[in-house]
Amino acid sequence: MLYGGIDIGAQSVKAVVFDGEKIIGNKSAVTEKEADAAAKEVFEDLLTDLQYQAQDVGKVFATGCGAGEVSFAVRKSSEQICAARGARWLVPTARTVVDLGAEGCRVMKLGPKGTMEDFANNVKCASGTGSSIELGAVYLKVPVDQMGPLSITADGVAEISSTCAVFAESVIISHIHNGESRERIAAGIHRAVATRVIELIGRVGLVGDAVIVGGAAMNSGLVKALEEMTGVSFRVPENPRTAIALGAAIQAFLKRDGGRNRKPFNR
Amino acid sequence: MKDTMHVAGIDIGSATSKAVILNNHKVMSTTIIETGPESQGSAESVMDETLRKSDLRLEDMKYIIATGYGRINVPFAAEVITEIACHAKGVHFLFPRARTILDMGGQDCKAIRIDDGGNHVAFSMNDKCAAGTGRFLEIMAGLLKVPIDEIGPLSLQATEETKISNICTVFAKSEVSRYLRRGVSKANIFGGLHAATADRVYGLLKRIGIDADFVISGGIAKNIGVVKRVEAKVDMHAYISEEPQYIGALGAALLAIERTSRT
Amino acid sequence: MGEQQKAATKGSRKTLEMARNTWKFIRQDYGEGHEHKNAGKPVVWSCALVEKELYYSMGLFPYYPEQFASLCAVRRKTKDSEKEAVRFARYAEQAGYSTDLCGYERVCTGYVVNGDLSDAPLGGMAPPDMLVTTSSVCDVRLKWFEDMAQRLQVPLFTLDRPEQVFEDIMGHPKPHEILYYRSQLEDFLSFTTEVTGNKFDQDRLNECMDWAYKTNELRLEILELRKNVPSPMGSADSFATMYPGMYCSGTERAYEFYKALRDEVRAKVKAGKGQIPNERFRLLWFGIPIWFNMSIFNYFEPVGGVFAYEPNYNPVPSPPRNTADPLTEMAIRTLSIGTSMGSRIRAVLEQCTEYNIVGGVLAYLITCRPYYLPVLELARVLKKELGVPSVFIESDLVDERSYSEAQVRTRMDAFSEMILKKMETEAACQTG
Amino acid sequence: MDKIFAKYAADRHDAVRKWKQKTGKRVYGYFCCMTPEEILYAADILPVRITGTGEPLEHADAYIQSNACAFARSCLDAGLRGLYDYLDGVVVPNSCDIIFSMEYFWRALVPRPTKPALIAGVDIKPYVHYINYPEKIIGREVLPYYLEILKGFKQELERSLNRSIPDADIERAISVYNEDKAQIRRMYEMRRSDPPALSGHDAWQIVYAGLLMPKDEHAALLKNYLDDLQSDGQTAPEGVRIYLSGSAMDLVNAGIYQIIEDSGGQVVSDDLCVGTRAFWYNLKQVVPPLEAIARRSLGTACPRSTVTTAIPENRWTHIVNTTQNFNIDAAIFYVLKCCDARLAEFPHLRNKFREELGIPVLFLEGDYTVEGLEQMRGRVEAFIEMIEG
Ligand SMILES: Nc1ncnc2c1ncn2[C@@H]1O[C@H](COP(=O)(O)OP(=O)(O)O)[C@@H](O)[C@H]1O
Ligand SMILES: Nc1ncnc2c1ncn2[C@@H]1O[C@H](COP(=O)(O)OP(=O)(O)O)[C@@H](O)[C@H]1O
Ligand code: SF4
Ligand code: SF4
Ligand code: SF4
Repeated sequence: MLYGGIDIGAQSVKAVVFDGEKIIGNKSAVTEKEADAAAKEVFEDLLTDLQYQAQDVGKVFATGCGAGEVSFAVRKSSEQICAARGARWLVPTARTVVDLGAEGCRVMKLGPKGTMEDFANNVKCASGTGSSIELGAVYLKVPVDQMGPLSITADGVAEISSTCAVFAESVIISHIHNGESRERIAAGIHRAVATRVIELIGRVGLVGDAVIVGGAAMNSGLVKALEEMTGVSFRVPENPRTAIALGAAIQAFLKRDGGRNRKPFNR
Repeated sequence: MKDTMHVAGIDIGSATSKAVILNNHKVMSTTIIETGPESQGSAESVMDETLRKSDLRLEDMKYIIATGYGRINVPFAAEVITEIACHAKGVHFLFPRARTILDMGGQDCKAIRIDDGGNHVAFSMNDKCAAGTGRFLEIMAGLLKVPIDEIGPLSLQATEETKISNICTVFAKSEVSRYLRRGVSKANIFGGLHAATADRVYGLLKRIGIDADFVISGGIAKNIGVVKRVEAKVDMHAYISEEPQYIGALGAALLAIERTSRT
Repeated sequence: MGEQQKAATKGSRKTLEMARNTWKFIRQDYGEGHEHKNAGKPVVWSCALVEKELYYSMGLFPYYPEQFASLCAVRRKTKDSEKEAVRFARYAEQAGYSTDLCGYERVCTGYVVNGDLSDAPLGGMAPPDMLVTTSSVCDVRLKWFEDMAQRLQVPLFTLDRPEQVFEDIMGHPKPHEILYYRSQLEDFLSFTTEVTGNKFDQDRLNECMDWAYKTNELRLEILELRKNVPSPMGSADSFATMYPGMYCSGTERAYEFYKALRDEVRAKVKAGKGQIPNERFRLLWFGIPIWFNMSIFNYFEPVGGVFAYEPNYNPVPSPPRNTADPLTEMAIRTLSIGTSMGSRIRAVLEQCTEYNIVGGVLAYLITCRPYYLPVLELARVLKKELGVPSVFIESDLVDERSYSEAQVRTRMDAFSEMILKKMETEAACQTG
Repeated sequence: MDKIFAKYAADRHDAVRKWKQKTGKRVYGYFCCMTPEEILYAADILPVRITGTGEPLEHADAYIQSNACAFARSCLDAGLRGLYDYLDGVVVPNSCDIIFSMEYFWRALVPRPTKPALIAGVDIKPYVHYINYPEKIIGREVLPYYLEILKGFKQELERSLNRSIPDADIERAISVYNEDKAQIRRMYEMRRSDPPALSGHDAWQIVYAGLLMPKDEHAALLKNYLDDLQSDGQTAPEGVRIYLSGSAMDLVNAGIYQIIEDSGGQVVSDDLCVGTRAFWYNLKQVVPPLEAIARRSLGTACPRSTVTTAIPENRWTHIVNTTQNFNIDAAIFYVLKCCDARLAEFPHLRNKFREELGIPVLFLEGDYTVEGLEQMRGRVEAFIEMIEG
C-alpha cells in the first residue's frame, strides 16, 4: 500500500508518495492555482512520473496553509507535526527541527524517541522567513538560488538592522549606495533572517542533532549563518523542501487505521 | 530686495525625489524622479533637471534646503530641515486655513497639526512596520498587475470591501493572492486594502486631534481610494493640491526664502 | 523613518564635576558589596523603591537590580560584542519571557537564568541572601522579584505599598494605611533577623534616618537651585548624580556627596553659569532615561535647548523626624506620595510652570507601564493647560534593539524646529 | 436553553437598560472579580462587569498608548463612546497597573451621567470608586487593613446613595451569591466526566452571563439548565482535555474556545477570572459579612496577589487540584499582550506544569482581535495533534 502527503505552502506545493518504509517519489512545484487544483495537479504529475494510478494510493494526508481545501486528502495534519515526522525520518537522530518556508518559520523540539515535545513559530511578521531572503534577492538582482553561493564568498557582513522584511529594502539600498559588496549584503540578509530563526530556536531550546528543512534549507548561506551564530552544525537532508510533505505521508501511514484521535478534524 | 531671488527646495523621499525652484514665491520649475539606489545621485539629477528647465545654474541659487529621508545626502544644500516642517510650510502656503495635515509617502506616514503661521505644533508618525504605507499599496499594485495610478479609482468600484486580516505586507500579499485565485474581484480586493490603509492612518490622525481644514499631501494624496476613505473616517473634506508630491520640496523652498530674507 | 542606523551609544556630556564623580562611587559600591559578601555578611537585592535606611541599619548590603540593568545597558563584554543588556535580555526571552516585558526585568532575569552571577559588568551583583521588593508603581517588579527569588532559591520579602490616589503629588495617608505599612516594616525587620541573625537597633535606624533626612534636605535645596535661569544643572547631571540619593540614602557618604554637589550648583548659580553658554529654551524629560543613549540629553544644546527638569528620582519633602517611632515616620513618608496617574500628571504640570518649561520630551517606554500609560494624556494636558507641546520617544529603557536612531532624530529635529518657530513668533508678537 | 445566556451576553447593554427601566434600580460597572459585589447588591445595585467590544477603537487611542492591554483600552473606548452611559457608578479595584489607571481615565474622560456633589472640594457622590485591594494576601495586618478599605467603600457608597446598607442585607446578598456559585460549581463538576456534559464554550458563556445579570436570576436559570442537562444525559463532543489559563476573557477572547474545540480539544477547567477564580471561593456565613467578603478575596487564587513565592501556595494548590480532578491532558495559556503580571509569571508556571505535573503547555500571546485569534488556529491544531500523538 502507498501513502500520500501533500504540503500546500505559501509559495509551492509539494507531494510525496511513501510506502511505509521508503520514499517512492517526491515533487514540488510553484503554482498559482487554487489549493485543491494545485494539489491535484502536483500529485497527479507525481503519480504519472512514478507510473502509478490514483487507486494505488491509500490514504493521503495534507498539511500547510491550504490543507483544509484538498478534497482528496482524508485528513489534515499540522505543519509542525509533519515537519517533525519528515525530518526525523530523514535524519533518525534529529532532536531539533527547523522548518523555514516562504512565510513560515517553525522550530520543533523532539524527545529522544522522536515525539514532538514543543514547538515555536513566527507570528504575524514575515521578517525571518524565506520571503525576506526573496525580497533581498530582488534588490540585489540575483535569483534566489544564487543567494547562498553569493553570500558564502563574502569577506564580511553588511548588517541589516531593520526588523521589517519590507523596510529592509531601504537599508539594502543604502548599503549598495555606500559601496558594500553584494556578497556582504547577501550575508547580512542571511544573518538577519538567522537572528530571527535563532530567537525561535531559543524558545524551545537547542538539543541534540539539529536539522533544517523547508525551501530555505536549500540556501547554503542561510545554513552557514545559522551554524556560525549557534556554533552547532545543521543537517540538511536531501530534498529538504519536500520533507514536510513526507511527514504528511508518514502521518497517513501511521494513522492508516484511524489513529488514536479523539475527534476527527472537521474542517 | 532684488527683483530676482532664486531658491530651491529638494525633497529626497524613499520613493521619489522632488525639487522646486522659486523666484520670490513664484514657482519657476519642478521635477520629480524616482529615488535611485543612491540618494546623492538622485539629488544631483533632480536638481540638474530642475535647473535646466528654468535655465539656471546651481550658483544662481541663493539658498537650498533639503528635506526627506535622504536629506543628509544632499551635498549642495545649505541646510536640512525635517519633512514635517516642510510639509507644514508647503501646505500652509497653498491652504492658509489648513490645520491638520496627513502626509503619506512611500515609507512613512505622518499626521501633522499646524498653527495659523504654518508651524507644526504636534505630529505623530507610523511605527517600524510597512503595514499600511505607500509601499504596501505599491507592492499590492505590482502583485495584482494594476498601474499604481489606477488602484484608487478601482478600489472605489468595490461592491464589497474584502477584509484583509493580515497587517504584514508580506502576509497580506499571499492573502491577496488567495482571494484572487478564489475569483474575488480586484476592485473588492483593492477596496479592502485601501480600507485597511485608511484605518491605520486614521489612528495616527486621532492621536493629534483633527481640526478643519484638513489637507492630504504626499504621493498617496493622488490615490483617490485612500483619500475618499480617510475623508469618510474623519468626516471632513480633504483639500489636495494639484501636485501633492511636491509639497515637501515646495515647503523647503519657502523656508529657504525665509532664511534669505532674514539675513 | 526608512533607514535605521545602529543606535549610537554615547554617554551624555555632563556639566558638573560631581556628575563625573558618580561613576567612581558606583564602582566602589559594587566592590564593597563583594567584600561585604566575602566577609560572610548578608547581601540583599532590592527593588529601588524600598526604604534604604532599613538595609543600612540592619547591616545588609543592598544591590538594586534596576540599577544593575542600567549598568548593563552601557557595558559590553568585549569591544565587539553586543551590549550586556541585550545579551541578558536574549537569555530571558529564550526562557519564555515576553519581549514586551520591562527591559529591567528581562535583563536581570536573563542574568539570573544565565547561572553565573559573576559573568557581568563589575563582576555582577554579589549573590543575595535575600530579596526585597514592593508592590508599588508596577506589577512587574512584584512578579519579577518573586520569580528571581524562586530561581535563586533565596527568601523574599514583599512590602505591599497601597497605591495612593491624591489630588496632588503629596497627600495625607489614612491611619489604617499607616498601620498596615508600618506592620510590614516591622515584619521586614523580624524577617531579616530570621534570615541573617542581625538584630534591629532603633538607634542605628534613627542615625540612618537622620542622614537620609539631611540628605533629602540637600537634594530639595538642589532642586530649588535648579529652577534658576540659566539652568545650572540639567537632567543629564541629575540622572548621573541620582545614584547616591536613590541607592545609598541613609549613609554619611551620600550626604557628603550631595553637600559637594549642592555647593557646586550654588557656585554656578552665583556665577550666573548655566549648563550651556546661551540657553534659549528649557525642556522637560518625562520618564526613565534611555540608558544606552544618554547623549540625547545634549541633543538640543546646539540650538540652545536644555533639559531643565525631570520628575524621576527627585526628592519630595519628608515629614519631620520622629525618633521615638521611626517606623511610623517612615510609613508616613512613603505613603504621602501619590502614585495614581492623576497625582503624577498634576505634579508634572505644576513643576513645568516652576521650571519655565516650554516643551516636553516624553520617553514613551514601550515596556514600562507606569511610563507609557500616562504619556498621551500628559501631552494632552500639558498642551491644553500650559500650551506646552511634547514629542514622544519610543524605546525600551535598556534594550537598544527597540530603538530607532533615525526615527528619533527626525522627531527631535521636527520638535526643535517647532519650538524655535514658536519662540520666534512669540518674540515677534511682543516686539511688534 | 443556554441560548438565554448567549442572548443575554450578546445584548447586554439593552438587557441592562431594560432591567433598569423595569426595576428603577441603579447599575454600577466594575472591572475585576475582586469587587465586593455583595455590598453593591445589598444596596439594590446591579453590579455588571465592564468588558470591551473588540470593535476598532474610536476615542481611546487619543488618551492611552497602544501598548496598554487591548482589553482595557477597548473597555475605556466603550466608556468614551457612551456604551456604558447607563451606569450610575464605576468601581475600580487596584487589580493591575492598567486597571488602576482606569481610576484616572474613567474619572477624567468618560462623560458621567450623574452630577458631582461637592462639599469642601470633596465629591460625596463620586462616579468612580477606587478600592485599594492589598496585593499581599497574608500578613499580620492584611485582614484588618482590607476590612477598613471595605468599610470605607461601604461608607462612600452609603454617602452617595444617601442610605445605609445594613449587615443583614449584605448577608442576604451573600447567600444569593453563594447559591449562584454553588450552581456554577455544580456545572464544573459536570465537566469532570469524559466527555464533559457541556462544552467549554457553553460553560464560559454561562459564567460570563452571570457577570452581567442579577445573580438570583442567573442562579435560577442555571439550576434549570443543569437539571435538564442531567436528565437528558447529553454530552459535549469528546476531545483532548484542556486547561485554559489566561487574561481577561470576554466575548472577543472567548473565540479561543471555539478554536480549541474545532481543533479537537475541549476546555474542561480553567484559571480565569471569568471562570474558576470568580466562584471557587464560597463566602462563609458565620463571620461578619464584610469579613467574609475580605476573606474571600484574600483567599482567591489570583495571579496579581503575592505571598513571596512566584506562584502563591493557594494558587498552585488550586491549579494542582483542578488539573488532577479534571483529568487534564494539556494546558493552553492565552495571555493578552502586555498583561505584565501574567507574562512575567508564565515561564515559571510553565516549567512547573511541565516538570511537576507532566502537563504540556502551549503559550499564545493574544491581541484581543478576531484576526489575531484566527492566526492562532494553526498553533492550537499543532498542539492538540501533538498531544494526540
Ligand atoms: N533553489 C533555492 N535555493 C535557495 N532557497 C530557495 C530555493 N528555492 C526556494 N528557496 C527559498 O525557500 C522559500 C520557499 O520555501 P517553501 O518551503 O517552498 O515555502 P512554502 O512551504 O511556504 O511554500 C523561498 O522563500 C526561498 O527563500
Ligand atoms: N498616481 C498615483 N496614484 C496613486 N498613488 C500614487 C500615485 N503616485 C504615487 N502614489 C503613491 O505615493 C507613494 C510615494 O509617495 P511619495 O510622497 O513620493 O513618497 P516619498 O516622499 O516617501 O518618496 C507611493 O508609494 C504610491 O503608493
Ligand atoms: S514589520 Fe514588516 S515584515 Fe513585519 S509585519 Fe510589518 S510589514 Fe510585515
Ligand atoms: S516596568 Fe517600569 S516601573 Fe516597573 S520595574 Fe520596569 S522600569 Fe520599573
Ligand atoms: S488583561 Fe491583564 S493587563 Fe489587561 S486589564 Fe486584565 S490583568 Fe490588566
